[in-house]
Amino acid sequence: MTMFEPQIMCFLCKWCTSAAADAAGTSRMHYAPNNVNLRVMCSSRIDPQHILYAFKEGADGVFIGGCHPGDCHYVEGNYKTLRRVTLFKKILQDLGIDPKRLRLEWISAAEGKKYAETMDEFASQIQALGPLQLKEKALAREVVKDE
Amino acid sequence: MKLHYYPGCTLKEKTTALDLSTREAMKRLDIELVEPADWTCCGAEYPLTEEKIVGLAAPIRVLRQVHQEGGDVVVTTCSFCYAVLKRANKAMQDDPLKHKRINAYLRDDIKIDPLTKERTTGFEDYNGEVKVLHLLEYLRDAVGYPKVKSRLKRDLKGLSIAPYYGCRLLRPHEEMGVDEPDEPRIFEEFLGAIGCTAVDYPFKQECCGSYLSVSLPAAATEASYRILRSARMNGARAVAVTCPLCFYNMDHRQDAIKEAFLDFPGLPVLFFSQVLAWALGVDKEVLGLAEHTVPVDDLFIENRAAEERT
Amino acid sequence: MTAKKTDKKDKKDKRIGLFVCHCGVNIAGVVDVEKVAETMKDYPGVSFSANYVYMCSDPGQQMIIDTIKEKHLDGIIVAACSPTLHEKTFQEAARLAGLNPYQIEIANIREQDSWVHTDKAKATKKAVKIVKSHVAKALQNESLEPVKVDVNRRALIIGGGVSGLQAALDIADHGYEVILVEKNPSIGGKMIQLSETFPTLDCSQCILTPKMVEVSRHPRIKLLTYHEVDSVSGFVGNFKVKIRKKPRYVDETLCNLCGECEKVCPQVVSDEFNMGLAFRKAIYMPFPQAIPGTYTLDAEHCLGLTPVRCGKCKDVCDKKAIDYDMKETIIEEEVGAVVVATGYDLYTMQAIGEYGGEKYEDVINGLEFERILSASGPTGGVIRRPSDGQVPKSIVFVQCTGSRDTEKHNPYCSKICCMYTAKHAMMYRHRVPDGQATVFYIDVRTGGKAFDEFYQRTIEEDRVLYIRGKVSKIFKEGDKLIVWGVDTLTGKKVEVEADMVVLAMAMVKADGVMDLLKKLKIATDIHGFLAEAHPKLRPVESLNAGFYLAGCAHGPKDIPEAVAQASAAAAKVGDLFAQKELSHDPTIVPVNDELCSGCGICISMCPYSARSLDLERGVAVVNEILCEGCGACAAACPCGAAQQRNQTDSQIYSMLTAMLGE
Amino acid sequence: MRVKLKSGPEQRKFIKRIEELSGENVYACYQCGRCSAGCPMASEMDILPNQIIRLVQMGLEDDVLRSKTLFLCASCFTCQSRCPKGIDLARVMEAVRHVLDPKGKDAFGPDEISPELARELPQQVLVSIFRKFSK
Repeated sequence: MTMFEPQIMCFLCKWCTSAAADAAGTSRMHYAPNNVNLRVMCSSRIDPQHILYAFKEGADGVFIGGCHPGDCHYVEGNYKTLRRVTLFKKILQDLGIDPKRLRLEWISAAEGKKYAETMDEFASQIQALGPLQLKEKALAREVVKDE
Repeated sequence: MKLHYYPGCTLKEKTTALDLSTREAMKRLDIELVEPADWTCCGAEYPLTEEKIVGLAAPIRVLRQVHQEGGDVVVTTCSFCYAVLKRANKAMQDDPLKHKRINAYLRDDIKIDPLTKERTTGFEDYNGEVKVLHLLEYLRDAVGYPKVKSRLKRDLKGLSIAPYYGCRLLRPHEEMGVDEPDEPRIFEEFLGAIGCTAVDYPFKQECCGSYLSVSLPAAATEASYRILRSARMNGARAVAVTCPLCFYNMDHRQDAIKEAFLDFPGLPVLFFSQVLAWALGVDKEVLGLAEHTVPVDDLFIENRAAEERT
Repeated sequence: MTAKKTDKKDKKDKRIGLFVCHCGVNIAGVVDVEKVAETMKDYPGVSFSANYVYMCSDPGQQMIIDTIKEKHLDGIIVAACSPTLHEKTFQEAARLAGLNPYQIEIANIREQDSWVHTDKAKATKKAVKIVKSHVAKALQNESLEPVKVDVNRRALIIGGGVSGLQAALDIADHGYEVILVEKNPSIGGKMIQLSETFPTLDCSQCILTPKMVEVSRHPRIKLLTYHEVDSVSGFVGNFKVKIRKKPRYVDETLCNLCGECEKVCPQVVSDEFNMGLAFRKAIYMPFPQAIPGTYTLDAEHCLGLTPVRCGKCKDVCDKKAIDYDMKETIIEEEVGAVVVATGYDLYTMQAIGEYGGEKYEDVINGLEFERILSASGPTGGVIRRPSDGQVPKSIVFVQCTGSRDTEKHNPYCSKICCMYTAKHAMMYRHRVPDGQATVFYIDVRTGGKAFDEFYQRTIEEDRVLYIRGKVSKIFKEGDKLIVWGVDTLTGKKVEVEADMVVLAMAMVKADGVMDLLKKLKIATDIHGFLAEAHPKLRPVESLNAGFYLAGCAHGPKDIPEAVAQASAAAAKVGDLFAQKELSHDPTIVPVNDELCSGCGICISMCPYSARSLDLERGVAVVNEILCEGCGACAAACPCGAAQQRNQTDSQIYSMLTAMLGE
Repeated sequence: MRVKLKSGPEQRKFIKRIEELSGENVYACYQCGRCSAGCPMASEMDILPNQIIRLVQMGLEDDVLRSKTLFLCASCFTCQSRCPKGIDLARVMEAVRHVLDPKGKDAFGPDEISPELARELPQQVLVSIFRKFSK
C-alpha cells in the first residue's frame, strides 16, 4: 500500500509569504513536495470560494500565507484575511470539512525557514488527517455547484 | 415620595447624627426614606481578590431586597456602604462569573415573613437592576439643586466649609463614576447650592487613615491632621464629611491631634447632611450635635448674616 | 485614463508558447525539464514547447523573440526562476517581439520547486502542475497598457512651521511652484516661539528667521498667511484646492509697520505668541520678525469693525491701510501634490487635575517656559514667575506629563521632552546660579547626535538634581508649590518645595486641523497623528497618493528630524514631478457595471479610498490611479462585479483546476 | 548578600498566583513610582508600594511577604486613580495578603482592641480592619 500523499494548495501573498518561499529556495531548505503555490498580490484577494473550490478540485489541505499583522503592503489586507478565515473555518465545520485542513500563517519575506518548516508540518498534519473523503468533496461540490 | 435608603450599621448605632439629619433633611424635600426589610451589614469592604467573592453576598442580598420591594434606586450616605453597594452592583452587571456564583449562593436564602412567620425560599437572580446613589448624587441628579434652593429656610451666606471627599466616594473612578477623581466638584456644588462658601484646599481627597485608625492610630492622627490643617489654612470654618469613619478620624481623634501637633488649634467637623438639614430649616436639636467631640454649636446660629456683621 | 485593451482574443484561439529553463543544473538537476516540455506539448492551448539551458541568456531571449514572431504566439510561459528576478527581462523580450508584456507568465520551478525538493519524479510532477496553472491563466490574460495621467507640477504646503518652510524651499529650489498656506498671521510655527535649541543652544529665532525671509522672497513660492485650506478634491497629480482667505482688515501691501494703530487701540487681549504670559492689542503684529511684516486686526477682540464704534486705528493710519470692509474670500488653485505639515499641540494641563496647572499660575508648560527664557519674551529673558514676577529660587520640572500613560492620557513617548527639560534646567541654572533645579523623570531618552553629552553636562556641570520617579500631586501651601514625588532609586517618598513648576506636557495632534484632515480623507493613526504609507519603507508618504507628511503632524519629533522629514517629503514631491506623466499598474480591480448592485461593500474594503458610489447609476466606480490592486474588494464583492485584471476569479479557478485536477 | 533570582516556572509561580488573585498584570508596571509618590501611608512603610510590585516582578516572594507595607495600605485607591498603566495596586496588596500563611498569626486580630475602644469605634472600621488584616 502506498503512503497517502496529500495535495496542498497554497495561496501566497506576493510581498511576504511568496518571497519567503523564494527565500527557502535560495537557502536550499528542503521540504515535502506536496504543495503547489498560487501567488496573489495580497492574502485579502482570496475569496472563501477559492478555498472551497480548491477542496473540490482535490486539495486535501489549503494554506494561506500573508504578511505579519501591521506589515501588510496594502495596510490591513491581512486583517481582512484573518477575519474571513476565522469565520470560514466555522463554515467548513458545518460543511463537514475539518477546519484543520485550512491553515493561515503570517510568514515574512525573511522567514524562509519558517515557510519550509510550516510546509513540512502542515503536510504531515494533513497526512495524519487522511485524504479529504469523497463524501466531504461531494458536499463541497454541492456548495459550489454552479461553478 | 418614598425612596429606598440604606443607612448601614454604623448609622444605626454610633453615628446617629448622620442618619437623623439625613431623614429630617429629606422630609423637607418631601421625600420619605424607607429602609429595605431585613437588611444586613454590607461588609464594609468590597472584596478585592478574585477568590474572596463571597463578600459580595451581603450587599447583593440587600440590593435584591430593594429590587423585590419595587425600588429602582437606593441611596446611602456612608461612603463605605456606598462603595461596596455600588461596586457589588456593577459586578452583577459586568462580571458573568460573579453574577453566577453570587446568585447561586443566594438562591436558597430563606425569607421569613415578619407577620405570618411564613418561610419562603428560591429567589430569582439579581442582575444589578437597582441604581445605587450617594445622597449627594441623588440631590444633584434626581432632586436637582434648583428644588433644593427653593426649599432653603436659612441663609448660610459666608459660612466657609471645606468639603472632604476622602477615598471611597470617588475611587476607583471606573466603578464609582460620581465625579472626576482628581478635580471633583459635586461636594462644592452641593455646598454652593445650600448657600455656603465651599473652600478649595489640596487635601480634599487625601486619605484620613481609614481603618488604620485602629491598628496604627498615630498614622491616622497624622493623616487627619494634615487634612484639617490644610482646610483651616485655606479659611474653612469647618470640614464637612459624608463618612462616619472620616468623621471619627477627624472629630473624635481631634484631642489626640492637638496633642501630637501643637500648632493645630482645632476645627469643627460636620456631616454634609447636618448642614443641609440646617439650611432647610430643621431644628438644631435633632441634628445630633451632641455626638461631636469638637463643639459645633457656634456654626448653627439662627441669624447668621447679622452675627457675621458684628 | 482607462487601460487600453488590445488583441482581445477568445481563449480558445490563443496560441501559447512554453519555454522551460534548465538554469544549468539548478533546475535540470532535479526537474526533468525535457519531460516537462514534452508533457506540455499537447496540453490545450500550448502551440509551442521547448527547453533551453539558460533562458535568461542572450540566445535564450533571442529564441523567445524569434519564436513569438515565427509561431505568432499570443502569450508565453517561461518556466524558470522566481518572477522577482527575470519577469522584467522576459517582458522586455516579449515587447521587442511585439507582444504585450501582460501576456507573459513566469512559472517558478526553481525557488519553489527544484531548489526545495530532492525527489526528482515528484519535483517534475510538481513542475508540470505549476506550468499548467500558468497556461490556464495565460489563456485568459488580457493585454494591458499602464494607466497614464498628466501631472500638475505645483505643490501645496499646508502649515508654515519649520517643516512647511523647509518643504516649500526645497520644492521651490527643485524648480517647481509652491503655494504655502498658513492659518496664522505669520509663518514660523512653534519653532519661532522657542528660546534656545538643544543641544547646541543656538537661538531659535536667529536660525529660523532667515528661512522665513527666504520663503517670503522666493520667486516660486506663493505665501498665503492668514489663509486656511478649505478643501482638496481630485487625485494625485491633479488636485483642486479651495483656500479661504481670512480678512486681515489691514492691507499688507500698504502697512509700513509704523505702529500708530497699535498705540491707539483700546482693546488689550491675551497674547497667544507669548502663551498668554503677556498682552497685545486687538490690532497687532504677532512678533517683531513676523512675516509678512504687517499688522493684523483681530476681529474677535476689536470693539467693532465700524468707525461708529471705535475707528481709532483707521483714523491714525497715514497709509490708509486699514479697511473694515474686507470680506472672507475663497481662492482656487490647482496642484499636483500636497505636503501636510500642520504641526502639533501641547496636551492640555486641565486634563491632569492633580498637577494644578489650571489652578496655579506658577505651574506652567514647557512652551510657556520657552517664552520666559526667550530674550524677546515677556520678561526679556529674565526668569520670572507669572504670579508675582519674582525670580524663582526653586523650579521643579516634571517629565512625561501626559505621555507614556496608557490609562488616562497618551500612551506614547513625546520624544523631545527629555531633551528640552534638560535644556530648561540648564538654562535656569545659567541664569539663576543660586536656584535649585529638580527634574522628576521616569527614563531619560537621549538618542540623538550630541544629546547624551548635553544631558550629562546638565547634571555634572550645571548640577541639576534628577529624581527618578513620577510626581503624584502638586498643590500650593502658602506661597510655595509643594510637589509630591518619589525617588524610586532610594525608595524615598519625597516632597519638594518649589516657586515654579514646569510640566513637560505631551505633544498631541493639532486639534484645529482635525476637521481639515478628515475632509482631505488623510489617514491618521489612533492618536490623530498622520499615518505614513509604510512604517519603514515609506515614512514620508501618506497612504493617500499625492499627499506627503512633514513634521510633528506625523508624530513627536525634534527640529532636525522635522527638517529632515520635510526635505524627504520635498524629494518625494520632486520624484513625482520629475515624471512626464504618471503611469500606474493597470492590474487593478475595475467594476463591471452590469453586475454591480451598488451595495458598497468594496468601498469599505478599499484602504486607498479608490472606490466610491456613483449615486446616479447606483454602481461602484473606481479611480484607476488610486487603486493599488490588492484585490481585497474583489474577494468581498458578492456579485462578481469586481474582478482583478489578469487575476480574475475565473483565472484563479482555472489555475486551481489545472494544478489540482488529475 | 547577592540575591539569586529564581528562573523558569519556579520564578513565575508567585507572580502567577498574585495575578490570578488580583486580576492585575504585574508586568505592566514600569516602575515610575507614582503610586508611592501619592501614597498617604508611604512614610510609614518599610518597602514602598512600587517596590512591592518590583519584588513581585522579580519573584522575591519572601521579601514581599515579610513587608510591613501590606498592613499599611488603607485601600484608599489613590495609587489606582493615578497609575499611568491602570494597575489597581490595592488589589495587588490584597492578593499578597491573601497568599500569606493561612495558619500564621493575624496581622491584626480582635484581641488587640480593648472593650472600651470597641464601644467607641464606628462598626464599619471594625468590620473593615478584620476583613483586611485577619484571616
